[in-house]
Amino acid sequence: MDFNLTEEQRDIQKAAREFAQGEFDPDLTIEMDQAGKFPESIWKKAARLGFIGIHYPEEYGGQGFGLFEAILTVEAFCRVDSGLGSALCSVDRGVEVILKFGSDGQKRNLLPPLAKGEKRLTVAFAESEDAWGLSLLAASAKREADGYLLQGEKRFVANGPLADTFLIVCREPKEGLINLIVDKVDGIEILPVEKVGLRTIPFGDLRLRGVRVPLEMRIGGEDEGSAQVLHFHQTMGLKSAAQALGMAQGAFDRAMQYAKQREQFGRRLSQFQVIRHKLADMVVSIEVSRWLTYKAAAEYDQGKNEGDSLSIAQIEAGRRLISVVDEALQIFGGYGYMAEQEIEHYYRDAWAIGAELGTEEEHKDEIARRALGGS
Amino acid sequence: MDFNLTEEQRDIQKAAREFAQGEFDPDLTIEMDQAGKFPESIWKKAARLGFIGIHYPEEYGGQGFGLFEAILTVEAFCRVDSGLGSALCSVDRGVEVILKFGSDGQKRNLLPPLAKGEKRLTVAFAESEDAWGLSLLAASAKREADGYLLQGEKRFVANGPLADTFLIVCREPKEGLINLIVDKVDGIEILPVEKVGLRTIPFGDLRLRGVRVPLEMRIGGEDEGSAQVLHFHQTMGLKSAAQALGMAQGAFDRAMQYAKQREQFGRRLSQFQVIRHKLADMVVSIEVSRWLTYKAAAEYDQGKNEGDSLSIAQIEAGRRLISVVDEALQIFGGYGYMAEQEIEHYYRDAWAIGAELGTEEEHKDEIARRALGGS
Amino acid sequence: MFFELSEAHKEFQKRVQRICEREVSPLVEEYERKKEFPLPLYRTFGAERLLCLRCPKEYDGPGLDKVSECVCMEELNRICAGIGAGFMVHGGLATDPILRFGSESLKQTYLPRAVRGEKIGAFALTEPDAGSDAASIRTIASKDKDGYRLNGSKTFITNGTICDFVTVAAYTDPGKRGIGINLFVVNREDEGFSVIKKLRKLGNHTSDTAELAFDGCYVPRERMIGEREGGGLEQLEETLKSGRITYGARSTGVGQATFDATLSYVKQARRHGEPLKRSQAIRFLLAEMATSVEVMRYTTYRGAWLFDQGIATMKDASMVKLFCSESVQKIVQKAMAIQKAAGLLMENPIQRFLRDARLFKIPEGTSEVHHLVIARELGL
Amino acid sequence: MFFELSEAHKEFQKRVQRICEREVSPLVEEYERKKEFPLPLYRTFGAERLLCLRCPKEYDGPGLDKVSECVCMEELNRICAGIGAGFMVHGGLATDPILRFGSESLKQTYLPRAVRGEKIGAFALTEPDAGSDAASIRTIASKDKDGYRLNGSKTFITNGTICDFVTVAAYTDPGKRGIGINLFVVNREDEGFSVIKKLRKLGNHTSDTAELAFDGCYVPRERMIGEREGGGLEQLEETLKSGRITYGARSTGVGQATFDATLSYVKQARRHGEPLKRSQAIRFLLAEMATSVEVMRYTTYRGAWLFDQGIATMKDASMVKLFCSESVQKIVQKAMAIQKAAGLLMENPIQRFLRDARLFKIPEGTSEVHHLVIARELGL
Repeated sequence: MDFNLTEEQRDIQKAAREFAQGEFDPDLTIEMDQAGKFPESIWKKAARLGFIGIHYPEEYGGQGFGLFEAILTVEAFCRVDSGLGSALCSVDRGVEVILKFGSDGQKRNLLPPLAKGEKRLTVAFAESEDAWGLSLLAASAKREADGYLLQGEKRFVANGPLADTFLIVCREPKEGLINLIVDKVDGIEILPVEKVGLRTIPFGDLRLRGVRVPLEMRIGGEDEGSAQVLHFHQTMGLKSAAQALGMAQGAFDRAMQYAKQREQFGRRLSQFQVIRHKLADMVVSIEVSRWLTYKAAAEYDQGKNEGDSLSIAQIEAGRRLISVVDEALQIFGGYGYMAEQEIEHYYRDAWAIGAELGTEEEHKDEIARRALGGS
Repeated sequence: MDFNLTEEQRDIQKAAREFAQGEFDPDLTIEMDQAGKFPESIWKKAARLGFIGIHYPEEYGGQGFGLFEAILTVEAFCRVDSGLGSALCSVDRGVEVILKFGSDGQKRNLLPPLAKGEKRLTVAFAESEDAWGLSLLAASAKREADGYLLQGEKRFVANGPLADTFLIVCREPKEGLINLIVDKVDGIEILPVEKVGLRTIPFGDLRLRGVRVPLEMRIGGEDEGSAQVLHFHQTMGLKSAAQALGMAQGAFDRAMQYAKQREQFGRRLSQFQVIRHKLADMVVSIEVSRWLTYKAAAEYDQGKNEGDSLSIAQIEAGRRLISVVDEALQIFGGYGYMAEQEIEHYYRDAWAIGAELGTEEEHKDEIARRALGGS
Repeated sequence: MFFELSEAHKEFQKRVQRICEREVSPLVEEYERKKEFPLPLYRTFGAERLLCLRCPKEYDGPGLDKVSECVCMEELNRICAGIGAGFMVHGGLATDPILRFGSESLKQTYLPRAVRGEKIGAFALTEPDAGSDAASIRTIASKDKDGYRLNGSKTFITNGTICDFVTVAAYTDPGKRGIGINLFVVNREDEGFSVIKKLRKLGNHTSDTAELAFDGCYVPRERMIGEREGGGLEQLEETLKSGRITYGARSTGVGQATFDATLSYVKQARRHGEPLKRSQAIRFLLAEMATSVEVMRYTTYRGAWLFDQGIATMKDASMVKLFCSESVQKIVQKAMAIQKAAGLLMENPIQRFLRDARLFKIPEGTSEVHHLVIARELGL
Repeated sequence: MFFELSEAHKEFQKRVQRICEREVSPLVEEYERKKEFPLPLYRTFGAERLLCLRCPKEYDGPGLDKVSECVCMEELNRICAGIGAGFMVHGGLATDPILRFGSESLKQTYLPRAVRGEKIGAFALTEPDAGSDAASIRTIASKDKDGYRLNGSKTFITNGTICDFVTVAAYTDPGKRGIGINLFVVNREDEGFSVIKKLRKLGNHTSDTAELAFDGCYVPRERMIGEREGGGLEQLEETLKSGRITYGARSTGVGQATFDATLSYVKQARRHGEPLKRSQAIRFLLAEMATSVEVMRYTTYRGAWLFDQGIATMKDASMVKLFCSESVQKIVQKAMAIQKAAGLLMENPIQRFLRDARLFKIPEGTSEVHHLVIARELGL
């Protein structure tokens, strides 16, 4: 058993951290969060340095690393800023579906521009708050001679207003659930939706009004849509856990710094046992998140994704993030509640990434199913 | 990063588990717990099979493995029974002090009989509820021509009534805090103390009335007592975390089995979401305990014991054990509260091992000190 | 609006405290060790008219209200939860159905002697295969001549080995699942009634818990509670509603005792040579315990008051039981966390409070059942 | 003993509900978006005599009790916590010291117009370097002619940009740390008083929060509250004691609103195609939320009742604030966990309840401070 990063992994982690520290200005992050702006120029730079395509194969413009290394950059980015860090992780949403199920042609078309920061990809899967109810999806693809005709609506599309390309799961009468790669074209209407956190990643609802999609844009075979969506949720769950881990660490860093400098009752906050213990509790929480997330990522790269690791990482990373961010804000006191402090958007972003991590009910249903079956 | 046990480690784990499953009879365990009896014959067998000295060097009759492998057997034993498993882990209490600080002669005298199951060792450190207050220790050793003369009292001595040899920390006016190896001789009076859990490991208070100890029984040099006690607490903390992990797993096993068979409202308990989620929560808790404990053990064997890992493992293993055992008992309902079910002593044993794990306050003080220093 | 015990209730509370201190405290250690209920206490408490508090004067009772019962139960459980359990069952579950739904002759036969502590009552609903799911009890009362013949077994019965009579739930119509139930009063000497065994438990050692068997046990018609076959369900609901509120008082009592013991410990203990009370972490725990006990207490009083007004719903009762029995767990767990090794010693009452309070999440509806009862009443 | 609102209180509650529904509800969305307090509401609520509830009739107030104030605050916060914050400060912290400790002339000058909503009050204690530690405020009132000259800055001041007068804490004797404090009433138009900036916050967007500066601001002697120099500390304690109980009502209000919204959501939502309400896990969460709201509500009423009797201690007030402001966190967090993605949308009030309630653990003593206050009163 070995709990150490390789030297290469430590270098990646360091590079990602230094990049983010160099680019994410605290005042800028607060401004972009309030305005709900995506960090265009930082994204381009991150792509140029190879951070976006880190786990794409080299032949498609990537760095050829595993998801584990991608996770390390996600964590490092979100530690430096929850909003900007998450924005950088959101530009190739769904790419794992292409990586695993896409044809060579699809990869050649899509991956290089994503890696170069020229295009943004996202997924449009959910149609209602019942995000997991795939069996109820109503968006339809009608097979025609030279392609498909799409009708329907999609909700909660992260980065929807900014994406160039969408992965859209829909139901074809004969082919079942299929995933289509759909470029932003006429007939796709995007309605921006205001949300409370991760405002650097704008949400949108999608209306598909007779969108025509060429045949070769179907990913994989017939009826493979469900498996692809599941794969998206698994890999995204892992990334979200890493985002949560990074955010928790970032909130801790800030609380610790503040506690060392703020004085009350003639002493620095960091001299009060109650504050010290809050910080210690955060350390514990972050370590719990970290090792469960790393374990899930390591297993994933080893091809083991059948166990509980991923569900457990998501449950714990979500719980721990909320408690860390909440206590961090509390250490800041009144200042923490004010939008002048970064911790204010960390708090909102924590709840937003919490939604990405799925509900505890669903994860526990899964864990129990694995342990008990139907019995 | 690698989260897999080696094949050899898996074999050890399996052997320990099979041994315990073969030897620990549920009716016997309940009976021994109620009577407060130590499992003499099982201990002898465990020693014969090499489980007791697993991490002693081969030259002293051990198996030459690391603490990690010892931890795996502790976990396996306590999973099969919290009380008997813990009893087997308690027979060489303090041996790590000998292993690290003892002279070759001391090792040659002590380790082989421990490994063979011929002798039991324990420590007598605390003198009050303030178990950590080393600076206040009053037990005195007076240096005489050919040895030391001991006076004083010690409390909470685990296995005190059964031990053949004690490590006793005491204060010598010139030498400071020193640890002495003291055989059970006249002048050592042991008063048994009734306690609520881990009743297979009897507690005792020790009275030392002018006990003479030869010079060569001092472990290490002058004033090394504190470092040795600290080393005991660290290694013991690790073992206790493994005991807690094993107990949690054992409580889960039993709750799961019961839930699969017990019917209420015309369905098996395991078909109710609320019960399934309790079991899922236990799975999460056990995994948290497991990986933090393994990480601390792996780091320890690599010589890294300066960080937070050990404190974190102890905090989480303790918290998780209590919640797992509590919910397990709840799944058993009224039956869980009755002494006919093993879970009843798991519940009491969980609190008893919780005391071994140290208080959260102290661990958090430590973590905060490492993070903040005095600032 | 008057959010406090009345003067009369406060007087009563002081009286109960005095009696508990004088009569109960000295017995606790001995009987905890013997794992027996201190039987003489029935006569003592009977003489003080502290057993069946809501029993009216016409049956020799003090005719007090539910709030008084809760005040008494809190004080008693503060000293010893096991003894509290026996008295709770005797003065509540066992006699309530007779008091509220029994015939005049049943009342005259059982209540005055129960009030005086001359006859001890038990209550038998739970069975080996019917815990939370009371509808699935299998004890059957088959018509026989002018009465019924009971067959079945009951478990976890408080006062089981010491009782003189037991109020038993059985199906008069097993075809009507959950409905065709009636309550019967069985006397200890009735043929076919037997105590199978006394049960050993995690805590509440001074309470007497047993498994009972009814083997063709004949009970005359007059000892069925109420007139109508199938009338038992409603009687059970009403009886349990009251009992659930009592758990608020038991929890408050154990919570208060735990807090008191922990506060005195913290005031004198040292850690690392420093007074323990200087630790903010410890101060926090004490502040939370104190707050929790206050909130539990008044939550219980409110539930009892609603009951006295006749307007307490099952939801109200479930909320009191759920909130208080869960809150007291946190209190005892905090106390254990503070004391650690010292808390484990049998001479330290903290470990007893832990073991005793652990029970409260289980009987008269587990916490899980109460969650679901509340949810159902919310329209879910 | 009467553990319920009186009929008069219930009537009052209904009246407040009607007014909130009619006057407040329609404004919430718009002003939340604009991040402004809906100023016209001061006149509306003034006309209804719902602003300074404990102000007696001689100053044009309704002369109600603390329980009524809590009833009103609960209903208002149920609709919108930000608006509730403004009214709480105006009718509590800003005017309480005048009402309870001010001279007759101060009362006549400020109270009737505050009651009618013609003049809006603020309360300025907190400073950039003095939050929980009020004794370390640096604002100084130096004697000057027949009055005092105030120098210092204040932050997190509710109603800061919209107030007409502000009750300010300052040292008259900086040598007496924590003791030499007095309260002064400063008028908006007083020279040397200025609003530095309006503050943006996580929540409570409709409440107006600002940083204030006092730059040689002259206040005549008559506008010092009370006669004695150094009398401010006690006035602050009494004012905060009342305010802390009000947080119980605010928490209950937001808790109830969150529960209501979640219950209706759960009743109609589906997951995996199944009605969400069939999930036991979800039913459990709703049962816990409902129980918690009930307990918070009556814990608050009890605190308010003790206050009305004149027997509420600081420990009582701290317990109410600590218990309720912590309990509401669990409620909003459960609601968010149930709704997940849907809960994030700005059109969904759940996220507002989350942001608004998060504040409650901070002002008028953080949760940490209240733990320590309670521990101190326990003799630790």
